[in-house]
Amino acid sequence: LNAAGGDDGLTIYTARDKALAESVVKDFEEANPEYKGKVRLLTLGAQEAAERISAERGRPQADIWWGGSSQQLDHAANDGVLAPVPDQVRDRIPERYRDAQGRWVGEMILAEVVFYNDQMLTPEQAPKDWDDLIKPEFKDKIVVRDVAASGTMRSIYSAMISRNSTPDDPEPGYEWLRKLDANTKVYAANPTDLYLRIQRQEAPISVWNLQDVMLQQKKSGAPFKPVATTSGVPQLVDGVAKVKDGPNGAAADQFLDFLLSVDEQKKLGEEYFQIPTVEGAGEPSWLAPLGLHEMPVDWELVGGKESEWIAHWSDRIKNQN
Amino acid sequence: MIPVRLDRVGKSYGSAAPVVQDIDVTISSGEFFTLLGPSGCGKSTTLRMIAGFVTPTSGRILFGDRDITATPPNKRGTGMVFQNYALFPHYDVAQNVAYGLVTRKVAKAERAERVAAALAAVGLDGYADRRIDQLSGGQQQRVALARALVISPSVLLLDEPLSNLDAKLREETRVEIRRAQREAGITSVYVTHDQAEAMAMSDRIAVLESGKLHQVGTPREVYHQPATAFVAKFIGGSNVLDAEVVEVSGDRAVVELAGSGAKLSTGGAEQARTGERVAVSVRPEHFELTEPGQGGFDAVVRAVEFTGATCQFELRAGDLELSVAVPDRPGLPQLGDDVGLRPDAEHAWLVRP
Amino acid sequence: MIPVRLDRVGKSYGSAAPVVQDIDVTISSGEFFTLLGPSGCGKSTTLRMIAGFVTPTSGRILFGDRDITATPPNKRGTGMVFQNYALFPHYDVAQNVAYGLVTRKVAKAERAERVAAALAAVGLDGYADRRIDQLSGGQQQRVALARALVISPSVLLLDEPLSNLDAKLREETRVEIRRAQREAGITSVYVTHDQAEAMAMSDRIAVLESGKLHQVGTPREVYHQPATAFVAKFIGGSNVLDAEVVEVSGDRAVVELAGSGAKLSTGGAEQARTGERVAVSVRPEHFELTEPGQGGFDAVVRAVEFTGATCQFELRAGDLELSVAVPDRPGLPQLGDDVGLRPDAEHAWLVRP
Amino acid sequence: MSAPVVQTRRRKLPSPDGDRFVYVLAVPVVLVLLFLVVIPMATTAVTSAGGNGFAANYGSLFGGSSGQALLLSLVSSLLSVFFCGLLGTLLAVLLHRFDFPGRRALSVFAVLPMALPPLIGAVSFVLLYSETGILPRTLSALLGIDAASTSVGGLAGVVLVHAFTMYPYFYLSVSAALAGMDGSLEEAATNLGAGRVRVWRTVLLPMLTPALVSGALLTFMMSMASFTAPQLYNVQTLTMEIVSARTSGNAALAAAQSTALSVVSIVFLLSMRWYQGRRVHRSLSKGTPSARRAPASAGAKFAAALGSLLLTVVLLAPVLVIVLVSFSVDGAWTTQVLPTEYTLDNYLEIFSEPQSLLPISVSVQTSLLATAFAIVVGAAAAWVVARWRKPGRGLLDVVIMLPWALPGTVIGVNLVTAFNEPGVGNLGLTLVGTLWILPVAYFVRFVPLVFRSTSASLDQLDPALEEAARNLGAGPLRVLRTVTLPLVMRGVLAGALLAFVDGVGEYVASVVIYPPGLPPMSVEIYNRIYSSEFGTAAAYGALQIVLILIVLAVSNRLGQGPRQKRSAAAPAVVPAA
Ligand SMILES: Nc1ncnc2c1ncn2[C@@H]1O[C@H](COP(=O)(O)OP(=O)(O)OP(=O)(O)O)[C@@H](O)[C@H]1O
Ligand SMILES: Nc1ncnc2c1ncn2[C@@H]1O[C@H](COP(=O)(O)OP(=O)(O)OP(=O)(O)O)[C@@H](O)[C@H]1O
Ligand SMILES: [Mg+2]
Ligand SMILES: [Mg+2]
Repeated sequence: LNAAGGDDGLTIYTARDKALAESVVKDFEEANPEYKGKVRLLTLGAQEAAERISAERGRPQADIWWGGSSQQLDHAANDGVLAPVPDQVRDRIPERYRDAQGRWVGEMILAEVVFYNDQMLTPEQAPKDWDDLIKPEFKDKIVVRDVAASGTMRSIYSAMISRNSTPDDPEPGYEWLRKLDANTKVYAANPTDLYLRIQRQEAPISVWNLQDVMLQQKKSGAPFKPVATTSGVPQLVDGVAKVKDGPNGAAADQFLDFLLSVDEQKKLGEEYFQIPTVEGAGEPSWLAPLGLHEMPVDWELVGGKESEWIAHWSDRIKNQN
Repeated sequence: MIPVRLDRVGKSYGSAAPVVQDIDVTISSGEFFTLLGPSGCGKSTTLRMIAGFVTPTSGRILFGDRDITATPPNKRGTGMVFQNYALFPHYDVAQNVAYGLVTRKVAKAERAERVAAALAAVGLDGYADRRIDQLSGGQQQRVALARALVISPSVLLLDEPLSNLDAKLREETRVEIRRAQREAGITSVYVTHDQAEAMAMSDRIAVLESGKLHQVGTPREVYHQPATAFVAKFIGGSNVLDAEVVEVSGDRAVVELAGSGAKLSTGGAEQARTGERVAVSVRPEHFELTEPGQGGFDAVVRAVEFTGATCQFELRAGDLELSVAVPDRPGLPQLGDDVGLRPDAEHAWLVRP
Repeated sequence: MIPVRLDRVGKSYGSAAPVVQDIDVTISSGEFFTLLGPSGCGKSTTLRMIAGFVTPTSGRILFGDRDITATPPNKRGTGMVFQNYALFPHYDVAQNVAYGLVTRKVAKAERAERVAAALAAVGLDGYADRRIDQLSGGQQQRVALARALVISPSVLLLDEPLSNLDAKLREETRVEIRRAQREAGITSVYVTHDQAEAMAMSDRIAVLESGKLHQVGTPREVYHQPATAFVAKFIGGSNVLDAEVVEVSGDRAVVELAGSGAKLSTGGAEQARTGERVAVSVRPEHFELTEPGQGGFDAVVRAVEFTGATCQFELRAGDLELSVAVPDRPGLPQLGDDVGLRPDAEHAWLVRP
Repeated sequence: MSAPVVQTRRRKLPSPDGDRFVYVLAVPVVLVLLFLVVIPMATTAVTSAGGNGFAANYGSLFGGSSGQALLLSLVSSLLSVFFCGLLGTLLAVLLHRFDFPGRRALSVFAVLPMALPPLIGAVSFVLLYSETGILPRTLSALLGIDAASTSVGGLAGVVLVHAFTMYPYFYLSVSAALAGMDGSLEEAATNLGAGRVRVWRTVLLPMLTPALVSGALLTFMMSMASFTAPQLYNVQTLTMEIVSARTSGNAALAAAQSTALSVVSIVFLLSMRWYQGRRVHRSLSKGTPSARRAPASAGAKFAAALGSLLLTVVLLAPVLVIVLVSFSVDGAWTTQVLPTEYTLDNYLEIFSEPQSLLPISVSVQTSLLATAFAIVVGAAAAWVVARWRKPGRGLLDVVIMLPWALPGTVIGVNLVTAFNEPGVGNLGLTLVGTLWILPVAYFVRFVPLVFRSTSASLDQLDPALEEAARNLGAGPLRVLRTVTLPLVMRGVLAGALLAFVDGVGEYVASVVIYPPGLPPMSVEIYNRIYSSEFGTAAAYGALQIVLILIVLAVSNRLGQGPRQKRSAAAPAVVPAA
């Protein structure tokens, strides 16, 4: 039982897929041989990463927090546990995809999509838009990853509320979710549970982020098919940040520089279905055929109201229709 | 009112020597029957076989005509006082005593009454609400007794129920047991180490040794006409003296004591033959102490013990070790004194060695 | 070889009446001291206070000059036989007995030897490897005794160590205890319910009742010169008769018995005054049975009990209940017979009522 | 109490009918707990006053959704206690009161479900009992019953998962208690005319109270703090609210809710303590009680064998599903009752990676270390609490149990906060970032298991045995070593077993504290699940199960050991010097 790690290594807390993270680290080490074998990856959920970094604030252990929603990253930034990323890295990211002060930057765009099991539904039978989800014909045809404990789901549901409501009156949005709840057959406990239930044909339709849907399809051959919803797909930002006073700030800068380089992002885009935020990385080749377009969402409003809305949904709507 | 019959009952644990062997005895209904024997001779085991906690490895047990060898304990209707009390620690005194009444569905009012009466009978009125761990050893034993008595079982099994009580209480409780037993005609099997108690209470006594039955008889028979040397020695610590039969007439014989050569007339000689080597039992209180040379033979005092009403003397006459008890009075011989001894021929008894 | 002093020791649980009150007694070194008293009178509590398991609520306990009231039990050097044995169930017989020797760091070879000797002394040779739960009650008790004896403690505390043994074994073990105790000069405190045993073994006896000390004295003193009516009744079941002092001369007095009007000369009258209402103790064996009208007063036989060497009679004379013991012999009176009674003035003793 | 002048000095000694040693031993125990439990956990209470403020945070608990969630938590926990008690006690009785061929093996497998790895365990319940699960599909295939009507969900599902995973808390403690039971009590009851049912109701179960209380406490607190099962079945318990509050960034509300959770658990603890303390549960029989040698009929034995076999198989089902998944091809099992394609690839993948056995070694080592420490402190604390004769022992009990009443994440976060920077509260120890933090967390979290189960055994022990040993000259430590410990060993072992197994499976706290590069097994399984390597995750799970199976078999041997050794006759064998 000896203490792990030395002084000159780089510690990354990541909520990314383990294989993805490992491949990036491998590339990084190849590009920067002085870090060979010195990068320590610690895989955990985004929420756990947030809590861990916050708890370690007195003597930070991590250099990089890689993978978190803009809300989580904002919260941490306001909590004072994040340091600004190097300017040249920040400048690669369009302003809308990062913190204004550069305390975190978006690494990729997470498109939130409706998808279905194409062994159960033909493309004709499948819903075409978000509003189709609340139609009576899809009663008990929908599985949803439980909302309150998932950053992704919170964002999707909040987006749905904001889409259907005015800023002062969320009631139409609630009404929409009420109908969705009525159509929802079961809430899955976690993503794995969600994939399993759809694969095992408990219900054909769900909503989730595009990257995971595509990864499932590619890696385990899951029969998942995303829908190009007519009203578009809400787009979230998933980011990366540098931990304030981390053990090895210089290495952190180097890593961020590498990660957010055009080449690396292109590669991730092709192999891991990421939609890069970095200017110049372009769109990955698989994206265009899906025919997605962004749904306009007032993320500012959503960020402020999310807690209230989701709490209301948990208390008043979930499982009650 | 049910006779209990042990039909050649035996019990052994594993491959070791049996702890109970071939016990064959019938206890009549309403009889007060006592098992007497040294520690470890199988008394508790026998009792536990009757109660149904130990399954005999051979033989049968019958209540009346019914073979109950395979009947579960709760269907046998016996009441037992356990040697280790086995009180329910999570119940208080009254609840312990009431237990058997509850299983018998006795109405609440009657139950309370009977519990109170049983506690009073063992001198524990006022202790009804006590926790068991707040009782002294003797008090616990009395709760165990009350718990068995209160249900008026058809067969009562008592495993040294008075061992931790003082003489006075023991006597009172003894009377109480006898009264309850007589009133309800309960067939009782009693285990005790106190011979006076066994003598006083029993209709019949069975003497056991190493799981074997030596004698079954009334207290007087067992005391005055022991069947074996073991019984003679065990009951009342009789002196068993080696002897040779010199002359037989009817049920009496004249024997010559080995060692001292003194002659003695004894009873119990129905089957004796002249010249046979036998043993003669003479009880400690059936000697008279005389001046040296005036008794049947002489002896020297090796130990004196005062036990209240009587004085116990350990004497040596040649090779013989004798114990003698005489009423306590001033002027008794002292340690080292020479004395004369006169055995009471009336009470001498011939036994198998 | 250490005297034990109880200096006004008391113990109470919560707010209830104290279970031991103000006991003040000194047990000399090497003395064999017995606590006698009815069940629940506080004997075990007293013993446990000496051993250090119960902390007195008042008073001090001294071993020699050393106040050990606050000394932890393992530093007191006492050996105790627990009333409930407290054998270690996870050790076999030999391991149980060896325990105290191991704590005393006795070498292995010597340990084995002493364990074997101790087991032999209580008649358990051959049981060394037995598990405790495979022993009979009496065998367990003997293991407990061996365990305490083997360490030759400086103070030996025995809480009814023989209650589950038969008379013969009890006597043998008694001798064994006495021998060990004398050899090593062990100060012993003994609790027993068997009065004969107490009489036979003790140098001195303390009689307790409800936690109070009634008398401390040699067996003969306690027996023949009881200090209180309780002692007289408790020890040997004496008849305590109400009487009025008629005449005093020295330590003797003539009293008139209440009810019968019979006159009797008694001892123990140092402090008696003429006309005082007193009580007189006459032991059951200090009556002579005569033909009706020939004794001091007449009585009718209400119960007869055969107890071996003697016969116990329960008699009624007017309002008086008397118990009388006479040697068993043919021709004794029967239930319902009228008899005459002659108290033995020599042994009558005046007691505080 | 009158105290003459001479006694004044002695009166200062704090020993009413007991021994100072209790208080001497209490010092290190209390220090360890203060240092590892009290100070770190105090953070939660402090945090709970932040955010919207103390009043608002706690006020929300008395109504609205949090209040309802609390109620739901309470109901599901009580139901879980009931069903776990039923299952665990029944199994313990079947396996320990009857002797039949295969009993030993069954008694090893009976505890195995405890080894169910947390996340994957939840999945296996879905695979078994959800609408698409094996059971409903089988029923629908065989009997044509609609799968939806036989699937389990909601509160019933939560209770099902809890019952299946937490019954060992009862099973182990009841087994230990049954072994130490005075058989003559049962005999006395039957002799007084009580039938089997009444004997159980009036004598055996009441005498098992300490064991049942121990199981009930552990189960109740565990259910209160359980998150996986409510999430799996969407039951809005307080833990769900806590996660939701945390996800929305309201740490103060989460802390307040966690505190409320533990307050409920502590109230339950105190009431159970009171209940248990009302009566005596150790045999007061004279002499050494012998276990009942139940002369069971062949029929009863057969029924017991069959019953325990069935029960064990049912309980083992989730474990078997994991093994099944580990041999099946990812994604190939969709609408079939059972997988159709099998493969060894999942295992080959694990064994071909050089690093893949590291998590196993991390988990085993840290859990072992934590268990060893938990045995020492837990057993010592149990003894101290049992023999404590002064006020304050309830408090001590609460302090030890507290970590069990809090959600694992809270423990993890608190430990990180406490041992991150050198400071007064941690004596300058910084454990964060080192592997040491894992054993510390496992210790803190699982010492209650050893403590409770030892307490239950101690309640059965006659203090006169300790007195006898003291009287024979043994010092307090020797008494503990030679008398107390051997006699409560079953309880200690049961607790240690639980601690070790739970340590190997611990995820929620581990993930917040594990050092980079050294993931414990549970984290590794989680990672693999999230990278969609479901098959290898199951294979990992299966490895963990096998590991724990080995541990169970070994400890089962250990538990039986002393009795067998005895037959090897040694003249004048003596207790360890
Ligand atoms: N924990 C307790 N709380 C209250 N009273 C108690 C407690 N323990 C014992 N007693 C009472 O104290 C008294 C003395 O008990 P102790 O055990 O000393 O009696 P004893 O003389 O040894 O009796 P025995 O001959 O029956 O063993 C008894 O009346 C008993 O009921
Ligand atoms: N489980 C057992 N295995 C082997 N032997 C046993 C077992 N139980 C009892 N014994 C032996 O059986 C014999 C008879 O025991 P039992 O209890 O019947 O004796 P007892 O006559 O009641 O003696 P005591 O007067 O000492 O109580 C004893 O020698 C005892 O050692
Ligand atoms: Mg017996
Ligand atoms: Mg006592």
